[in-house]
Amino acid sequence: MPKESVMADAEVRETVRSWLTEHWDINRPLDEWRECLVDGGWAAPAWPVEFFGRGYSVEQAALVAQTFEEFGAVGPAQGGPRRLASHTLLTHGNDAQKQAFLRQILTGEHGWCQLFSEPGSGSDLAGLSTKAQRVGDRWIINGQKVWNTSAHHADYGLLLARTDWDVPKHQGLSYFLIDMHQPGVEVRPLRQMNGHASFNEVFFSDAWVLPEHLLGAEGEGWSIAATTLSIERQGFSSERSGGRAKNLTGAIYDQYRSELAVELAPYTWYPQRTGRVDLAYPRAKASGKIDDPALRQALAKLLSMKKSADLTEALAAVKQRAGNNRVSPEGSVGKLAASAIARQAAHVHTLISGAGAMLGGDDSAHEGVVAEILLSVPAISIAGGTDEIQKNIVAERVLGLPKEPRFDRGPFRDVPRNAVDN
Amino acid sequence: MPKESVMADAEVRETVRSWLTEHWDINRPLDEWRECLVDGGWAAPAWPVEFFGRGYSVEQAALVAQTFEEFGAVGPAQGGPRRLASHTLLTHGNDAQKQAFLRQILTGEHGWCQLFSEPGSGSDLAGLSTKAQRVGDRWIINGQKVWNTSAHHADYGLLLARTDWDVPKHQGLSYFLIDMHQPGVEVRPLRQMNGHASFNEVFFSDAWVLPEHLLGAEGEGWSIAATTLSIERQGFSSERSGGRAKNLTGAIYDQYRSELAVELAPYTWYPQRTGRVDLAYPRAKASGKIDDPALRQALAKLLSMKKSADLTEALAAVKQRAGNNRVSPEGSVGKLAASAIARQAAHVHTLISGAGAMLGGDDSAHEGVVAEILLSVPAISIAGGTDEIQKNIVAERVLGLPKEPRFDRGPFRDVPRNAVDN
Amino acid sequence: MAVGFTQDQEQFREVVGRFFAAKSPVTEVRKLMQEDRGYSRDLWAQMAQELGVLGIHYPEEYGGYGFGAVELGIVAQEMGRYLYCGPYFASVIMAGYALINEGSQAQKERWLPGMAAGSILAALVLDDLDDVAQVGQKISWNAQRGLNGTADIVLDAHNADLLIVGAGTESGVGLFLLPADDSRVVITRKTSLDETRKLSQVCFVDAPATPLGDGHCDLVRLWDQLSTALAHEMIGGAEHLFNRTLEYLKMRVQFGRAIGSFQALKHRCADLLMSLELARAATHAAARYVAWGDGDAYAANMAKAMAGDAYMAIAEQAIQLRGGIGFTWEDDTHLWFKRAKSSEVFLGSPNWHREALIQKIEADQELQHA
Amino acid sequence: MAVGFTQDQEQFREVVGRFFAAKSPVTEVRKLMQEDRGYSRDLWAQMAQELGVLGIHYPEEYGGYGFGAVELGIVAQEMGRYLYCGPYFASVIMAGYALINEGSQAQKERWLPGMAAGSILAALVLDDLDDVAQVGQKISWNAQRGLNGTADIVLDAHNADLLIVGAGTESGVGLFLLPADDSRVVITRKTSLDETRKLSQVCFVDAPATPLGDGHCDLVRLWDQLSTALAHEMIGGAEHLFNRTLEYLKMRVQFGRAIGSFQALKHRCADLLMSLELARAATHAAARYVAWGDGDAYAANMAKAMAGDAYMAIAEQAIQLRGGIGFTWEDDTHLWFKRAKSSEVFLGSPNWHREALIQKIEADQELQHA
Repeated sequence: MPKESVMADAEVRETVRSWLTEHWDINRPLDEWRECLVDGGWAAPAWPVEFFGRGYSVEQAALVAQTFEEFGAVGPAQGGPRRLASHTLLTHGNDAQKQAFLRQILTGEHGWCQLFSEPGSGSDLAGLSTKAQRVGDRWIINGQKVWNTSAHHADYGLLLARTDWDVPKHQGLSYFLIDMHQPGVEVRPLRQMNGHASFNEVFFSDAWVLPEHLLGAEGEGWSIAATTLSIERQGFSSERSGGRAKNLTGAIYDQYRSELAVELAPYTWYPQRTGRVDLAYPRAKASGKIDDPALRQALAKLLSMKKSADLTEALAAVKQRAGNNRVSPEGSVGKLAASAIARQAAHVHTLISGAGAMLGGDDSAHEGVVAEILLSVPAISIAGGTDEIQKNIVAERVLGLPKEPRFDRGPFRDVPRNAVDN
Repeated sequence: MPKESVMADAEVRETVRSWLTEHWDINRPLDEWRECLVDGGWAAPAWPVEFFGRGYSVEQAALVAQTFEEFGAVGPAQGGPRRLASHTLLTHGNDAQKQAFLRQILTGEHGWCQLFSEPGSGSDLAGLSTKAQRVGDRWIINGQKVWNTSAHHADYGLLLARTDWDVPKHQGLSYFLIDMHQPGVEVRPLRQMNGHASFNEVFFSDAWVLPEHLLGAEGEGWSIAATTLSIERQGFSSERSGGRAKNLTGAIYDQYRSELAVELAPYTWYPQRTGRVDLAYPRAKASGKIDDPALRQALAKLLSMKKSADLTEALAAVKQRAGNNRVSPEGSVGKLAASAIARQAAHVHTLISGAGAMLGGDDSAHEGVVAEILLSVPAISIAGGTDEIQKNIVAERVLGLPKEPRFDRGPFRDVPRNAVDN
Repeated sequence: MAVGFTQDQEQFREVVGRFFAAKSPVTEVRKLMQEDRGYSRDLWAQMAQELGVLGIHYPEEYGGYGFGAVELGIVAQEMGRYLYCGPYFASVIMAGYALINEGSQAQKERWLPGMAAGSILAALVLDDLDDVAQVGQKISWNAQRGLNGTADIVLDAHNADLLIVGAGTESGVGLFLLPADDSRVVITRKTSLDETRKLSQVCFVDAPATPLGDGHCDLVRLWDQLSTALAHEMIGGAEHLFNRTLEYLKMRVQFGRAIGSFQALKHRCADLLMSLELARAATHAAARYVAWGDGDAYAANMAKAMAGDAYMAIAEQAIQLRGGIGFTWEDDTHLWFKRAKSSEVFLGSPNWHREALIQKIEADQELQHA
Repeated sequence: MAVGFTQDQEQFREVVGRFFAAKSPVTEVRKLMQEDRGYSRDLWAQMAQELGVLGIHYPEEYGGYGFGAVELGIVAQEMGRYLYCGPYFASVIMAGYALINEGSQAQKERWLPGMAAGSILAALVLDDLDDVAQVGQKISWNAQRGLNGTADIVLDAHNADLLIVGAGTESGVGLFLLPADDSRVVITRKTSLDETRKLSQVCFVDAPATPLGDGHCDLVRLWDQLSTALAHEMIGGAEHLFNRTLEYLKMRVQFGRAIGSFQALKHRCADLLMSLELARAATHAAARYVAWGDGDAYAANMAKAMAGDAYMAIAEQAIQLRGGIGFTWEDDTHLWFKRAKSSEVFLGSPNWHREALIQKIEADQELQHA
C-alpha cells in the first residue's frame, strides 16, 4: 500500500469507490452504517490513524467527501457543535479523552453543544462568571449560559467556566467536557423576536464534572476556547447544505433526512438574516415598485454593496491562498459589510412591500419570507460578535489606531461587572 | 427723575428720543458722536452708572437700542471681540481696569481680539501651552494662538496663558489683557479653504503684559474664560446685521459703513457656512432639477430638518423664557442639527448643480455663492466646538451617560500633549 | 409660529400617561397580542368613562369633548409609549375623523355619541394604505350594486360594528357607511407583523352602503389627520424605547465599565436624540396645523416622515445596543420594534411623505405666482 | 469572477506611484494650480519618455503600449493619489478613448502616435457631463455648417491642439474632430472649484469638423470607460486622504491621549475603511469589465457611484477629524476635498450612475426573457 499522503487523486477516489461498493447499502440502519464508516477510517480520513482516521491531507479528505457525494453515500454525523467538539478534542484532548469521545461524535451517538456565552458576558466573553469549584473528587458547576444551539438534545457540552477569581479575567478560565444528562443541568429553549427558538439557556445548579473531563490544564480555558472559536468562525455552510444524499430514495436516506431536519431546525431563518438580496430585484419587478425612483436608488445601493462585498471576499480568499496571512482589510470588513447589506436589504424589502409589510407570518409576502427577513436582519450585526466589537478590531488591528483604555486588567474579583453575575 | 428700573417703556422711549433729538447730527464725525453717546450714558445703558451706563434693565436697554434704530441713530462701537472684552471686564475687572478700558471700547477707539485657541489645543482648550512667566515687573509671554478674528486690527487682546505647569490643566491658567502693539506680538492672516482669510495666527516672542493687566487672580484664568465663552455662545447675529443705519444717507452713515465693512469682512461667508437652505428650492425649481425624484427626496429631507430645527429652537427659547434653565434637549441638539442641515444642504446644492459644481469662484452658480457653500459648509461642524465635543456634551449632560475616562487630571507638566507645544 | 403646550395640556398628558402606564403594562400587551380580539373591553369602558378619551376630538354636540388634534395627539403619543392594544386608532381616530369631516348631521348624531361612549366600534376601510391618491381603485360603489372589491389591510375590522369605506364612484372617491355584519361583507383575519395591531382583509360583494355626507370627501385632509395622529403614536413609542435604551446603557457592564461610557455608543445616542427631538417638534407642529391650519400645508407629511425614520432608527439601535438579549422574544424591545416597522409603512412610507411634501410646496408656489 | 492583480501589474503600480510621489509633491501641485496652463511640460515629456504612460492603453501600432483599462486604471489611481496636475485625463484618457473607439485607421495614425509621444494634446468636448443621454443637445453638426453650439465645461481645452466634439446630427450623436486653434472655436477659461483641474467653455460658430470614423459612436461605452478611469483616480485620492487622516489621528493629542484612541473616531474610520474597500473592489472590477467585458454591464456605474460616495465621505471626515486646521488653506486636505467634490459630479453623479445601473439590469433581464 502506497504512503497515503502521496497517493494520487485518482487513487484516492478509486480506494473510496471500491470500499463504498463493498460496504454501502441503502437498507442498512444509519447507526450501523456509521459504525462501519468509523471502523473503515472513512468517517474522518484526515484524522490520525490512531484516532479513527487515515492520516490523509485536507485535500485528500475533501476528495473522499466528494467521492461519497458522487456515490450518494451518507457521511459521518455532522452538525456544527459536533465539529467544534471533535476539533477541539483533537487539538487539546489527551489520549484518554480522544478515545472516550471522538468515536461517538462520528457515529452520531453523542450530540454536543457549546457552553460559552452568558447573559452577563456577551461581547466580553472572557468576563464570564459561571463558577467551577473543585470539591473533593469533582468539579462543581454553578451559573448560567445562553445562546446554546442544540443544548436541548446534546449529550455533552463544551463548558468554559471560571476556576480562579484572583487572577486577570483571561487567566482564570478552565475548559470542561460536561455530561448534560444530570439533575444539575437544566436546558430551556430561548425564543427569538422572529418566533423561532434556535437557542437555549442552560442553568447549572451544583452540576458536576469529573476531573478527567477537564480539557487541558486548569486556567488554560481561554486559549483552548480560542481554538473552538476559530473553528466556529470558519462557518458551517457546507455541512448545512445536507448534500445530494438528502434528495435520494431509500431507507437510510429517510433516516438521514430525519437527522438533518433536527440538526438544521435552528438555522431555517439564517438566510433571511442576511436580508435575502437575491429576492430584491425580482420582488421589485413583480410588484411594479421597480418604477419608484427612490426604490431604484436604494436597490442600486444594495446591489452595489452586495456585489462589491462578494468581490472583496473573493479577493481576500485569493490573498489568503497566496499565503498572505496578515490581517487584510478585505477580510476584516466583510462582517461589517454583511451587516450593512442586510440592513439595506431590509430597507429595500420594506419599500417594496409598502403597507404590505404590516402583514406577518404566512400572510407576509413571498410565503412569509419577507416578514421573516424584517424580523431576522437585526441578528446579523449581533451574532458572532457585534458590529461594535468588529469595528474595534478593524480600527485597532487593521488601521493601527490606539487601543481603548482598559478597566479590567486586575484580578477578576475586583472588576466591575453586571449585577446578574454576583 | 423716576428710578430708572421702574420707568415705563413709553418713558424710556421718550427719554431716548428727546436726547437724540437734542444731540443727533448726521454731519458730526462718528468718533465725536460716540464720545457724546458715552458721556450721555446711552452707549451702554444697561451698564452701571459709574461705568458709563445708566443701570437699566436688559429689557430697557433693548428698548433704547430699538429707539435708536427707529430714529436712525448710530449706536456705540460693536463687533464681537469688543463685546467679549467689555462683558468680561465688567464681570471680572477691577475698577482701575474698567476705567482704563471700557470707555474706549464703546467709542471704538480700541479694537480687541480674543487669544484663546492654539494649534495644539483645539477641542481641548484648557490644554493650551502659551507660557506667561513673571520676570521682574512684567509677565513675559511666549507661545502661539490661532483663530483670532480681528487680531490684525486689534489694540488689545484677551489672552489666556499658562502660569503654572505643576497643577492640573484648568488650574494653571491666567487671563491677561495684552497690548497688541509691541514688537513681541506678530499677527499673520490665516487663509481658509474657501479662499477667505477671516482669522489670524498670533505669535508671542517675549511679549510682555503689565502686572496690572492680569485679570482676576493668577490661576483664575479658566473660570474667567468661561464668562467670555458664554458670551461668545450667545452669538453676534444682531450686531452683524448693521441695522437700518447702514442704508441711510449722510456723512456719519458713510463713516459707519466703512467701520462696518471692516468689522464684518471676516463674516461675509458665514451665511454660506450654514448651507443656504433658502436657496435650495428656488435653485431646484429654476434649474428644472426639481423634477429629479432623488433630488426631491433629498430636498424634502433638508427642508424638514430645517423647519423642525427652527421649531425646536423656538421651543427651547419659550422654555428658557419660562425660566426652565436646566439643560434642555431642545437647546442642546441645535448645534448638531445645524451641522446636519448644512451638510444636507451642500448635498442638495451639489445635486442641483450637477457637473456645474465643478465650477468655482464667480463662475459658480448664483454668482459664486454655490461654490462658496460647498467650500464653507465643512466649517460649521468644527467652529465653536466640534460636533464630536457637542455629542459628548449631549450624551453626558442631557442623556446622563457616564463620562469618558480622563487621562489629563494630573499636573499639566506630565500630561501627554502635542509635540508642537513643547 | 406657536410652539409648546399649555399647562392644561401638559397636565392632560400626565393623566393619560399615568392611566396607560397602569392599565397597559407590557404583561397586558403580551397577553392581548396573543388573543384574536386583541383588546380589553373593560379597559375600553374605562377609557370612555374614566379617562374620557374615546371622543376627545369629537364635537361636544355629538358626545365628544370638543378638543382637537393637539389633545388627540397627546392621547396617541401616550398610547404609543405604552403600546396600548385596542381599536382606538381604527375606530376613534380613523373612522372618527372620517365621520366628523364628512358625515351629515344625522349620521354624526347616529354614530358619534355611541363611539364616544364606547358602545360602538367602527373601522375605516381603505383599499390603499400606501398612497392616498390610489384609494378607491380596488373598491367601487354605485347606487345599484353598492360596494364591490377588497381592501387587503384593515385595522380592527373584526371588532367593528360599523364600516366606513373609501370607494371609487363615477364622480370621484367617496366614503360609504354600512354595518360590519352585513352578509355581503367578508372579513378575514390576517396575521400582523406587529401583533399588537389586529388586521383583516375586508371584501365586499354587492354590499349596500350609504354615502357619508354627500358622498364626496377630502381624502388628503383625512390622510393628513391620520398621519399626524400616527406620528404622535410613533413619537411616544420612540421616546419609550430611547429612554429604556439609555437606562440599559447606564446599567450594563462589559469590560469592567458601563457600556454607556463607550464613546461610539454615546455619540450614537446623541444622534438619535437629535432625530427624536426634530421629529417630535415636527409632529407637534403637525397637530397645530391639523387643529387650526397654523403652519405649513406639508406639516403632516413632514411629521410622518420624520417620526417614521426616527422611530425605526431608535428601534434598530434599541436591539443592537442590547446585543443578543435584544433579539429575544423575552426582551420587550421587539414589541416596539414591530410597531415601529409597521407604522413606518402604514399611511405612506417616509419616502412617500417626502414626495408629498415637495408636491405641496410646488402647489403653494404655483398659487403664489398665479 | 477574476480578482486581484498580476505581479507585473503590482510592480507597474509601484513604479508609477514612486514616479508621481517624486514628481508631483504637494508643493508642485500648489504651484501648478495657481497657473493658467496648469501643468509642467517637462514632466509631460518625462511621462511620455521615461514612464511611458501617455499611450498606455493605445494599440502598439499607433505608438501605444497596447495595455488596457486595468493598467490605465493603475496610472489613474496613482495620479489621483498624488493629485497630479495636467491634461492626462482630458487628452490621454478622454480624447484617447474616443479616438481608439471610433477613429478610422487614418485618423488613429494621424493623431495617436503624437498623443502617445507627448507632442499633441487633445481634449474631448461634451456638452453634457451629467448624463450621457443628453450629449449632443447643445452642440450640433451638419456637413454644411459644421459645428455650432457651446459646451460649458471642458477639461484642458485651453491646452489642446485637437478637439474631439460630441455633437447631434440628423442621424444621432457623433464625434467630430477639428484643430483647437480654428478661428471659429472660442475657448474661454473658467474658474474651477478644484483648481488642479483646468476648465474652459468651448463655443463653436460654423466651425468645420471631420467626423470621427463614420460619424456614429457608442457614447455609453465611452462614458463607461471614462467613468471607470475617473473612479480609479478617486480611489487613489481617497486612499491618500484616508491614510493621512489615520496618521493624524495617531499623532494628534487632545485631553492627554491620541485622538485616534477615541472610540467614536475609531468606529468612524472602520466605516470609512469599509466604504473604501468596497468601492475599490467595484472600481477594479469595472476595469476588468472595460478591458475584457468580464463581469457585469453595470460595473462602471457601480464603480463611479461607490468611488464618488466613498471619496466624498472620506474627504469630509478628513477635514472634520482635523478640526480647524483642516479647514485652512495651509493644510493640504482641501486640495483633495475639492478634487473629490469635483469628481463626484463629473461624468454623472452617484445618483445618476445608480439609476443607470438599474436600467442596465432591466435591459439585461428583458434580454433574458426575450
